[in-house]
Amino acid sequence: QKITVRSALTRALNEELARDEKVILLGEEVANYDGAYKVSQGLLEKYTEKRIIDTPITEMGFAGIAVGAAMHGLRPICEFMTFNFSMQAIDQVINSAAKTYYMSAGSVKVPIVFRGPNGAAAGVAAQHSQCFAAWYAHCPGLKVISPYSAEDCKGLLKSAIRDDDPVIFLENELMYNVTFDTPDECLKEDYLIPIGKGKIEREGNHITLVAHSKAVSLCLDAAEELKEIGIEAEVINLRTIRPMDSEMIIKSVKKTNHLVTVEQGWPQFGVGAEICAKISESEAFDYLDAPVVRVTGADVPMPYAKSLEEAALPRVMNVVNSVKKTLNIEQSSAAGRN
Amino acid sequence: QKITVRSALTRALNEELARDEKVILLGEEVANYDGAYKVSQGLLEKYTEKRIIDTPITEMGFAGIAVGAAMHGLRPICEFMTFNFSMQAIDQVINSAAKTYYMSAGSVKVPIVFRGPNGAAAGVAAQHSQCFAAWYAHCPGLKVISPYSAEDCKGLLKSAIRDDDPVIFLENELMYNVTFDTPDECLKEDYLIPIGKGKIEREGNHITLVAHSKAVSLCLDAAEELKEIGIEAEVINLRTIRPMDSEMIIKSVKKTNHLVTVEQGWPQFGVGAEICAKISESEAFDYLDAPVVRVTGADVPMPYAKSLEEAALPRVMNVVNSVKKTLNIEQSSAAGRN
Amino acid sequence: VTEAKFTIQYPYKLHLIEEKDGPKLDAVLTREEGLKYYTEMQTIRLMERAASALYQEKAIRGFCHLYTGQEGVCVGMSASLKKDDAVITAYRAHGWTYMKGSSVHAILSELVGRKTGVAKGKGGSMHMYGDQFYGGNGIVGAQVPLGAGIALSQKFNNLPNLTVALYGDGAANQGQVFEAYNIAKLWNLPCLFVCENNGYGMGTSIARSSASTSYYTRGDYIPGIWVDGMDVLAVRSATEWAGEYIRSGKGPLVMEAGTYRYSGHSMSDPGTSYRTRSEIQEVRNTRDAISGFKERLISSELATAQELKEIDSQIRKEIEEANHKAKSDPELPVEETFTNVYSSPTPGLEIRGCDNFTTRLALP
Amino acid sequence: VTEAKFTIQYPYKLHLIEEKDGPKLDAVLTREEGLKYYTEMQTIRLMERAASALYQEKAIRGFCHLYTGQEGVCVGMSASLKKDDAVITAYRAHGWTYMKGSSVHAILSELVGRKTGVAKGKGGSMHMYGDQFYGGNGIVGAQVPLGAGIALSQKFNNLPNLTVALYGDGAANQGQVFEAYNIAKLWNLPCLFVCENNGYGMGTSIARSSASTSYYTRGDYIPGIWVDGMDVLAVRSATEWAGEYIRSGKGPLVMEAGTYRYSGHSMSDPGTSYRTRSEIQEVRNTRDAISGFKERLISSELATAQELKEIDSQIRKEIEEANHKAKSDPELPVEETFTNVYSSPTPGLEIRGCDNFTTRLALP
Ligand SMILES: Cc1ncc(C[n+]2csc(CCOP(=O)(O)OP(=O)(O)O)c2C)c(N)n1
Ligand SMILES: Cc1ncc(C[n+]2csc(CCOP(=O)(O)OP(=O)(O)O)c2C)c(N)n1
Ligand SMILES: [Mg+2]
Ligand SMILES: [Mg+2]
Repeated sequence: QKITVRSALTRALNEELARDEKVILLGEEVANYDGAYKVSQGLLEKYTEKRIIDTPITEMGFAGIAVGAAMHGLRPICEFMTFNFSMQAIDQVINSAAKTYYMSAGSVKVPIVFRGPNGAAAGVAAQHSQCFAAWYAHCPGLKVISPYSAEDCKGLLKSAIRDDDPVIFLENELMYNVTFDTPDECLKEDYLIPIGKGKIEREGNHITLVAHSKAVSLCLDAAEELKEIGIEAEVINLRTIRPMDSEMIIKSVKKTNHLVTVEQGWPQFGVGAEICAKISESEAFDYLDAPVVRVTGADVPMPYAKSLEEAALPRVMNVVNSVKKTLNIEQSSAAGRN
Repeated sequence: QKITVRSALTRALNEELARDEKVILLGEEVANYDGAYKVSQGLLEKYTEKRIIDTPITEMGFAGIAVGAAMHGLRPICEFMTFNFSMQAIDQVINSAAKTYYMSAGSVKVPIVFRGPNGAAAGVAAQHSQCFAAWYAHCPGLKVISPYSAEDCKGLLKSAIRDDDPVIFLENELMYNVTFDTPDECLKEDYLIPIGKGKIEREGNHITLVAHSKAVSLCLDAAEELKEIGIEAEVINLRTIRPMDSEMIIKSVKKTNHLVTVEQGWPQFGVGAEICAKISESEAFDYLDAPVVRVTGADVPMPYAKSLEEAALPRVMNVVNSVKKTLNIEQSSAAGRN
Repeated sequence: VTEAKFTIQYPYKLHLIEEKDGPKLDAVLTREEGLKYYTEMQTIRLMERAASALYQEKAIRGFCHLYTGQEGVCVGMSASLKKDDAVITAYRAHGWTYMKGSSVHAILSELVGRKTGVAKGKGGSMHMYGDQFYGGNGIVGAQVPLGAGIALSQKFNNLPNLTVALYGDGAANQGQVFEAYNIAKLWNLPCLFVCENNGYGMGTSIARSSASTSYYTRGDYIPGIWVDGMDVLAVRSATEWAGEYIRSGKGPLVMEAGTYRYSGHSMSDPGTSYRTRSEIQEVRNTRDAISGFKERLISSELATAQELKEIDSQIRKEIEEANHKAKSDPELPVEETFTNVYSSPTPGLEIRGCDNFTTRLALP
Repeated sequence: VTEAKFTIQYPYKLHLIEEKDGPKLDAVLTREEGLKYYTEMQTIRLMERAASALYQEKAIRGFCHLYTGQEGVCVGMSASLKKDDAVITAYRAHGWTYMKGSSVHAILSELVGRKTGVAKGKGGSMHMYGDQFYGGNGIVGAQVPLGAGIALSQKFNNLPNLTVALYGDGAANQGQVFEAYNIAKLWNLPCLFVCENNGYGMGTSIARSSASTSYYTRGDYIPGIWVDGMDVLAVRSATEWAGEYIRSGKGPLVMEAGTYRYSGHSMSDPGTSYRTRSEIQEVRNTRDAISGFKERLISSELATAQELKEIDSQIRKEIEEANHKAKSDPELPVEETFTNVYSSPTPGLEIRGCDNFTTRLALP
């Protein structure tokens, strides 16, 4: 069945709202407006304003309220219109949500999901394009999910909502309209994807590409291109950033002996860095025939102009070139170009 | 001359306040109370309340005000009583301070320093112990300094205040009272340490230890212990986290062929991860005789109880054991113990 | 006729200010001023129309928030502000960018991301700057403490200036606004907080976002004034009064300007699911800042319909030219992606591109 | 005598409430109640004295914020709250932890980091929890939205309960407090916002932190009440009235309790550089909650001085025992550093210790 990422998210929300009446959805424009990106379409009508709740534009306040409600036993899904705005509320996410179970030695649970689009959209410039995967994944107490496909969204959002710990669920605006051919099985109500497990989106023997969110499609496109020159890339969709499925990466690297990480966020202290370190510290290190390299967004705030924005985001070319370098294959003349 | 880290900071503030009347210091308790940790002792008296300014406990508000003042030409030093509280203001730090110069294509400068104690203190539990080095260093537009010694504090805080870009200056409460024998030269008014350069605190040939802030002392202690079994560790004090002095690390690794990173913050997506990745992507990789490993804080929110807190923070033992593993030297029976 | 006197239609509402101390209800308008305000308001409206068209033809990317309907506020206020007074606003910034001195061309060029834009195409619709104009800020509420900070610097330097910090009715609930109020009052900052109440924050009406919709009173201990934002003369008078108050050292004020936005929240919002078309039409017919002012100019004989028509076509022409020019201007060279990250990069700093083999020297 | 009637000394101040609708000025106190309140206040005071001593002997680490001086607030409020009403406060939490049902032993044990502590030694002074007691929160202001969220859940579940969200005079300026006010009013949440005004936020007096020090009016559109926090009976009456108001579905209230802290802000603050010793002494002599109440009990003959003395020594004894027991209790085993990170860890999850060779299975 062909469904969009948006629809997968809406279905997941709908099913979990139906399943457990302690689940509520709150955020800016989630109710009357059906969500700024229409992810909560139709939910207000079905679940009434008691459970689908529009908030004022006060992230610190409503995120704190959501966390408090979770402490008291509700299971809130707190939408940030985009994760950029979660910075206003990040103290509540980290200090109140992530740390309370520990500080209370297990007596206060915080079953909450923070969700919304993360990372770069198109033409929205520096303040609306930040990727928060590495920031949140740095923090113990949180689980951090960054889905790629419709299947991921459906199976993982449901798992997130049922989870008893605070979960950060990083969507991608540019993926909402993307359609995925999704097995019927994945659309069943009891289909869950376990948090903490990656997925091999494509098998290959020559090199491993690890990515999350939209960057997975970049890897798949690169793999197609690489196939033409006889390189079979294995593409791992991380799905969860914390806890990360290092086993899957390690296993793959043991097979392919080469690794390139791919993400849209900033390079330094990002997701790729952690993967490098994990590999360095694992038995996979000895299997590496070349050092791990990263493909990432450029190390700049996001510019608005189209050609600059393009230069600030990773393209297939960056992946292909990095793979070639890693495999020590002569670079095309495009190499090093922006 | 023996001076404490606190005194080095106070002197730096005093000299820069004297040098440039556009410099102001604002934050909670910085004026009348001389600073919660007495870092601004005596400054109110000398520079009056026009320039040493107590604020209400409203981090988002006063940080935003400081950034606005910087945009208009003042050079504010904005103190966070501890960096934990900077989370309330982090949107202003990232979206307003770090990105504006870029968004305005160079027309609006933001010469501001955000400073205060960062990371774990003693017995202050989960909400007051977070290290923000990796978070801030993830973000282009910021410069991030994490000094270790009195000399570092003096020379780098002065450079930070004179810098035209937003600088994050991460102090450490447990270091304030620590005394360093400091060359007279470093105490001169025109002594500056360049941002972006590390310092070799101890030379050695067998292994490189890279650390920042208090963790540098851990490395120096470990180096002493290692010396006894014939291992000469080179200890690099990073001083600046962004931009990082990778050249210095690379050069050292080329010599020692071994690297252990040491920090007090959380392990995943931390400073050590970025160093691993930088090495992996550099020519130093080929010089490594063993994979890089990290010594870090434990991957947990900080517990209060003493023995648990000890287990959550890296000790000399962790460094020594990691070095031994890296050098493939038999572990003492202490290995793996907590 | 070279001068006429008008009485404001909707009286000011005052908070902690006695009526006798408030602004006067009559305003004298010269012909010159009248033509100027008319031209300014009309320029902004037609510039936004051009922006709308550019967005439709996909020349503008991302978000684009039009100021259409709110022209009376920025034109009326600017009439009473001094050139060196500072202004800071949110993402609905085109009108204010124009009033703070940028040309229509520079604005449209920014909208289409060209190097001749106010921010050379790096900022886009939401991030425009100018002389004593501090943006163009995309995060709801953040510009308010920033504005108070600019005022702190003005006061520090003993300047005779004030800062106007603008925010919407939705933003008015942001905690940092209250933090800024508190500090501005404690420190007696020359800050004019201005809530442009256009009835909605995105799809949420004021009644659903705000427990009190009397935004001019929400500074609590800060005196406030409500002014009809659709009456450019009332706005001018209120701002003049506010300027005198603040410049005399009395500290901050809160001003609420009652206004309306005709378009959707941004170009991607049709703007009709949360309000009726007739509501929009009603405002257009009865309160529109430009038609109202036009009528006043004509009925008072400060100008003739013909004159105004000519002004209109002159503006149209200028905007057409600016539009054309903007579209044919180039984007910045791609290397400029890597400039302006730091104003003083550390020596030799290389900025990493999207892979390990693409780095550039950091340039200020 | 088994019952006596008292009139409050400092009348309530009301905001958006008519005097006739406010709480009554007289309170009837039974002997039993009197002894209970006295015992509770005295227990808290002496427990804090023990805490202070433990800190001096370095058995308590880090921060330790004493509640000494403010006992009238938590005891008076608790007298009118229902057992299942929720409470959330900041780091100055010992008194409230006790009133929400934890023993002195569990509190002192937490203070010294032992496994018998309310949070098994993981939380320490600032992070204590209990039945319908949500901490013990270390970040100034954060507990206020959290409290409103608890109230949201109470309302969602149609519980007959309310939430008390407490904050200091310094915290009262935090933006998120105003965001919580706005939402609580819009959504009509059963939330009682309580500002414990003890005159200082750390070293900053209210006049230097707050543009308005009438904290009970700062909810603007939310009705408010000021009560003498040093008068346990006034606090009890005000809380009873507030409870009725809120439980009847009228929405949130703001209560300011005027009180004082005798100690420094935390144990490391001598507390004398920003106020005079005579100011402290004056409060102790003229407004102290416990001595005032003691006098009332004696003069009304609800109790004799001798009885109260006996209670005192009984409390002393109990605290001494609790203290002794706490100090001899063990800390958690060190492996517990790695538990409670997640309540439902993913299967097989290993948590990393301080190096790559030290990992532990994650346990809930
Ligand atoms: C902190 C934050 N939250 C959410 C948004 C998304 N957003 C942009 S504009 C807007 C509505 C603001 O309404 P208002 O303040 O009334 O201003 P107006 O758009 O009417 O001019 C929202 C929710 C944002 N930019 N920043
Ligand atoms: C966001 C934040 N900023 C600063 C601090 C440091 N701090 C802890 S308590 C305190 C003073 C709070 O005063 P008040 O709200 O009056 O409460 P009181 O201590 O008087 O009970 C400060 C500044 C903090 N914990 N959190
Ligand atoms: Mg609006
Ligand atoms: Mg206080």
